[in-house]
Amino acid sequence: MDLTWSPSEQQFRAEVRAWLAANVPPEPLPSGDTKAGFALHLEWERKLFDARWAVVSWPEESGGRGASLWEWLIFEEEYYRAGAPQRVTQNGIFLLAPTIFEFGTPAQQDRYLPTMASGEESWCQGWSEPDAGSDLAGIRSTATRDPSAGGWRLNGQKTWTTRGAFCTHLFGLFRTDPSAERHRGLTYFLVPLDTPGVTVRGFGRLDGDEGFAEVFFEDALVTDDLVLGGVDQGWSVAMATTGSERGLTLRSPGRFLATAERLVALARERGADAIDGSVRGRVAQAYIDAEAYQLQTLQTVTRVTAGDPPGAESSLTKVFWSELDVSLHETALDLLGAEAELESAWMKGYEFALSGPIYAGTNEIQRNVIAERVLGLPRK
Amino acid sequence: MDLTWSPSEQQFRAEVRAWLAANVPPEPLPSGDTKAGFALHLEWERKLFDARWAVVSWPEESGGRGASLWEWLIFEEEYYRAGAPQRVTQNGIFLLAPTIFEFGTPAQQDRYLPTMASGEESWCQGWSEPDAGSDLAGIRSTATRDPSAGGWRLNGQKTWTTRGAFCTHLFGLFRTDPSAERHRGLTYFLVPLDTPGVTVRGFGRLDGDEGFAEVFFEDALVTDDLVLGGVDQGWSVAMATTGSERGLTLRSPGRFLATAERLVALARERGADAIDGSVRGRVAQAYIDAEAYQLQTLQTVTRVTAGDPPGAESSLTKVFWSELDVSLHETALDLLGAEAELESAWMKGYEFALSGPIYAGTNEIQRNVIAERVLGLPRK
Amino acid sequence: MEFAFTGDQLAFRDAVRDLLAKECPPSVVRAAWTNADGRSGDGRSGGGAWLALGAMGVLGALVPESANGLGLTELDVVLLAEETGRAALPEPFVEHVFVGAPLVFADHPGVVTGELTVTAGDPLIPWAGSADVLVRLDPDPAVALGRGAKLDLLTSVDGSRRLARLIDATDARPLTRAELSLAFWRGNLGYSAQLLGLARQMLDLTVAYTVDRKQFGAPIGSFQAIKHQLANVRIGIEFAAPLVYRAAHSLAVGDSGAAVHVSMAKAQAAGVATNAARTALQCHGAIGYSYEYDLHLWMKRAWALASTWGDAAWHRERVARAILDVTNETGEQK
Amino acid sequence: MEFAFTGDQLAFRDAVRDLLAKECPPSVVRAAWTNADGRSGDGRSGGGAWLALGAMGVLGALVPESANGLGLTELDVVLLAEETGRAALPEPFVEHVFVGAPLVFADHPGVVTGELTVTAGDPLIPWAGSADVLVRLDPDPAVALGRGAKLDLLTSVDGSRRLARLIDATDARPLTRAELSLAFWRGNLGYSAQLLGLARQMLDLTVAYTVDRKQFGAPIGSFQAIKHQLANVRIGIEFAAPLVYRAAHSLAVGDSGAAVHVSMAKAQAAGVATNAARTALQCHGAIGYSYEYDLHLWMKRAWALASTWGDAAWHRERVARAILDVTNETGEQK
Repeated sequence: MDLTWSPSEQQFRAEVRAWLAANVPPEPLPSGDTKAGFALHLEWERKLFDARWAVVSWPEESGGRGASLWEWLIFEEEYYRAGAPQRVTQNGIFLLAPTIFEFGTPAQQDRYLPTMASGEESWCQGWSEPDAGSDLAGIRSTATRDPSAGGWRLNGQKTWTTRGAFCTHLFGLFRTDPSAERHRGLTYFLVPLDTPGVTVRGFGRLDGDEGFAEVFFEDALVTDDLVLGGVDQGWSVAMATTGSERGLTLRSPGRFLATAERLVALARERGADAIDGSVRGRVAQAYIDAEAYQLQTLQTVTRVTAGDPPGAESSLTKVFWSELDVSLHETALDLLGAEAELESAWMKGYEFALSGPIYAGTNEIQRNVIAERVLGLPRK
Repeated sequence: MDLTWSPSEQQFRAEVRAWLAANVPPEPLPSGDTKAGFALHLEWERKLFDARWAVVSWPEESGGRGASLWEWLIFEEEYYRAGAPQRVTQNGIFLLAPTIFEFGTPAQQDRYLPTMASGEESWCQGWSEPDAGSDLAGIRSTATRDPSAGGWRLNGQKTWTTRGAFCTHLFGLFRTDPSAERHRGLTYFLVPLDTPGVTVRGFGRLDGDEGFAEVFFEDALVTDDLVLGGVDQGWSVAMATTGSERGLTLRSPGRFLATAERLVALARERGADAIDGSVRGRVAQAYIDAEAYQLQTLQTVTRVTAGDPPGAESSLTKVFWSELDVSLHETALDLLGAEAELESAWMKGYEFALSGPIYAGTNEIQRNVIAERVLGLPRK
Repeated sequence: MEFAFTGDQLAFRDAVRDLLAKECPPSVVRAAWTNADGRSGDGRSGGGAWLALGAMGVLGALVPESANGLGLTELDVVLLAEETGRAALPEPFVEHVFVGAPLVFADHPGVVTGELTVTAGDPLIPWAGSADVLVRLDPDPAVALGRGAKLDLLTSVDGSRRLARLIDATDARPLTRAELSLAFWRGNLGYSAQLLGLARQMLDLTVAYTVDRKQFGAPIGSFQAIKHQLANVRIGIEFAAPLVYRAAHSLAVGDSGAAVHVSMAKAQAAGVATNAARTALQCHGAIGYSYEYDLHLWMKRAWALASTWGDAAWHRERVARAILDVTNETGEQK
Repeated sequence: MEFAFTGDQLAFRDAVRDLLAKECPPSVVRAAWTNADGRSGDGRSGGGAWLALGAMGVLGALVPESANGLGLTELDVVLLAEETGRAALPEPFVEHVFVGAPLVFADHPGVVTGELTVTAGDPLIPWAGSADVLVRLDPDPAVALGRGAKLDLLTSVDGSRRLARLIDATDARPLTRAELSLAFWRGNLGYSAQLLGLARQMLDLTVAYTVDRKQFGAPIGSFQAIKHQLANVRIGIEFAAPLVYRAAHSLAVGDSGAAVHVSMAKAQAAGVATNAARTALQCHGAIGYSYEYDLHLWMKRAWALASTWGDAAWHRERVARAILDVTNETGEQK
């Protein structure tokens, strides 16, 4: 066990920190879940990209630095500590990109990765449908082969698509084999949102920002080269991304450590003695949990680096970070007392945190996965 | 709304309190879940009976005082406040007696109620079986008609029978119609434990006392007059007792108010300032919950007195009191700190409290009942 | 001993419930978020619901009959507050009926009918901008005129609660210690009842949704994970309500433990309502997270009321002090 | 950066696990409850498991090689403590290996091989009656001889933990402040690891039972209510273990935050183990409540270790002090 960073890793951290100190906007940007805010966030993404901080773990030729998982962790730690803007491109970078790296043709990789890294093209996820939320196998949107047009006709509706109203592209699952059941017969498509026959309607999330969208498809034609990873292979291709959605990539410990630090700062500022004893205990517990999450991540990265990828264990992680995030914010609001109801970064953060136990597979689903795949309890 | 006691109720309370003050043993009796302790508790029961405090709510002719539910609540409050001995006869008095009052023949009522009230005969409940715990419909013990012998032959095994090793009689469910499914074809029998063919083996509960028993039946002959409420009617007859088991009768608020008072006394004695802030909050919460339980009971008794019996709501009560009892004791043990592991009334009480969420229908079953019968959520 | 409401009290509640069902459907609550004054209508005199409540005499319920009020007690109006919570009524109901009107009716008789609106805050005053009379419990407890008062406007997570700090008051008169104390405990009783109503509504809404919503080929309400979460909310409500009703009774009869009883009620009701909100959202999933769906209107009201005028931890600590520290807590003082 | 144990450390753990599987099955734990000394054998020198651990050198693991110990660090033995927790080993393992031996080996070389047993308490000393050397952390931190020591015997809920207060000590020598501090944090590390092992064992036992046990025509482990409770225990273990291992590392390398890290570990491990106990019992139902079934042997050990040497609330408060009050907490002192 070695819990120290190598000289080169420390050097990397210093570089990241220095750049962020010099470039992070002094004033927080307006919410990236609004049209105006999204545009400003894209400018920031461009800035990150130009300095090659947008996708540190990607190979150099795709705009990254070929950074190790360790360096990626360091980058994230510094990024959150610096209070840098939310990554509005994250769904592309963290959910789609790994899939393109794994299943994409060289042509697809060249075509989509650089523009994704630079924010020139922004991606939203088109999975959920009105009748397919937790149960993705209930997907009804179809893609029908149209030989004459040399492509596929998309029909149906996606919903709860994060930032769909602002993105240029959507990656999603469509049923290509209507006779197939549940998870079979789905295909993974890359869809430009300006395709004729595609209509997007943004709608508000809990905090009122237009962070959700419904996307309607009416005979929208997409060409064959927009199929990712093979016709009718959509489910197994998609699972690669849920893996990364649930696993490490989206939930770097830096995010929760930074929140925990802010919580502690808030508690000190309210005056440690003025704090109710039970809330004081919860501040300590939340801080302990944030450290536990970081340490467990170090353990996982060590394993992954040694070539042992996480499986169903990622469900343990998802439940823990999502509930930790809620309790970090809940505790902060309790520290604010009567002022808790006022507009604040804590309240906004709390509203956002409440989505954690719901998306990327509700925590109820995750607990089933843990029980069945980690503990081996019977399905029926 | 009137939250005051009438003069006659106050008079009743004064009488109870005076008698208990004069008669409750200064030293707590040894555990009633041991052979020796059980005998001493029966002496106490006799004393209660002679003073007509054993079954206050029963009619005078059966040894009671025809007390109202309100007076019964008062009696219980005083009984627990005085730290009087546990009622080792409770399973008969609270679970069987209501059934005998409702379904018993006059002969059965005359035969069994007075001796039950005096403790001359003591009753244990024979429901659970090795394969029928939460799922009572899984009962396999049989009663087969034996015309020649003019009665029924009992075969099978009961288990987790509280104080079965010390009682003289058992009331239990046996399958009289082997062809019937689940809840049908069961019959409610009253069984003297000295019946030839009945073997009782006591075994330890969590605290080590011999409070459980297995009861084995091998062609044990019971006469027809030992059937309570009709052949094959056992389930509906038994439900009357689960009602009272889960409902009011066993869980008078006095029990938890007394525990809450002792918890507060313990906290004061440890020094209010010495207490960890989070534990201090839990003491207050437990106290609040104990009062909430009392007030909810007053509400229920008001309703019952007005002729509106509680239905599935009794499941709400069961979950609440059983978890309240656990947290009252858990909080007390946390106040004791390093001394928590030492033999003490609190630790013994905690071990007992832990059975609350399990027996009389686990709290998981109760939550199903609440969801389906109180909230109307679909069974499947 | 009788722990139940009278037929009159229940009939009064039913009348108000019917009134709110008609005058304050979710659409009205939603509209209030964008109204000029955040209220159920859009004039200073409030909207349909407010006017109707005034016509019914409810707004002056705690004002003595000698001053044309209904001369009722906290016990008579606690169920009405619960109903306004259930409807998420976007009006200063508790602030006016429980706190303000009984304090200012002599100088401002218009509050009895609702012709004038009074609101109150400690320290944040909801709907201050559209009120005629303002009561500030903290700092410097005082009654002031709405017109000409200098307000520092603030934004609540509940878009209908237009908050303000009263910075500079016109014609302010200080509150006596007794007035302050009664106002504080009555207000907390009102909020406790509203929190209870909010919890009931969020539970009903969620039960209805989970019975309907199918995933994995079954109504999600048939899954134990959903059933048990909702059962816990129902249990919480079952054992919070009697504390709220008892607190109302204690204030009505002047029980010396009234203040502690109110703290017990507020601590419990705040916990139940916030848990109901959390559970309702989780059981709804993404749709509950949508601004277009009504759930958030109730959730945010619950968050606001749970933390205002002392949150659960604060009131629990009041109880702790009463049972652990003070030997004979009269509970008469804030 | 590498958060993992070495092959040697894992092999050492496996060896001890195998040893305990052979020498300390549940029957041995159960027998200890009725043995004269509450230990895995019945002589003062302990039982098979204790002798075997001694033969393996484990009992002197933290004693310098110069004194014939293994000269290992906390990081090398933390997994061994976890295994002794999993086996509910009825021996003063933590007290001897983590606390006592490194303190007294110079005066009492016999502790290195296990020929002599040392135990320790703060203030309650487990297995004091059968030990040769006693370490008392509180009051008056001191090392004393078992023979001739005046003991006040007490009964623990864990029948194998024969507790005593050391009232009057023979040839006592006081502990230095540094000795006391190191002993306290090492002991808490050992208990944290044992609590982790206890939690793992209770979870495994319960998973096995719920897969087997059928009610309502299905294995009860197939019901969501059971699944989710057990999943929560598994999550708790997942995020307690790294804190325990980190604390071991911090003590091993002399990290200035070591004390706080141990408090984090103890707070988390105590919480996880008590929750595992509660869940295991609930998921077992009546059989888990039976004295004849083994579960209670683990539950009661967990209760005892969770509250000894500072319970979760106490250690959480230590953390609170470090992050909220003290500006540069060195964590070096108890």
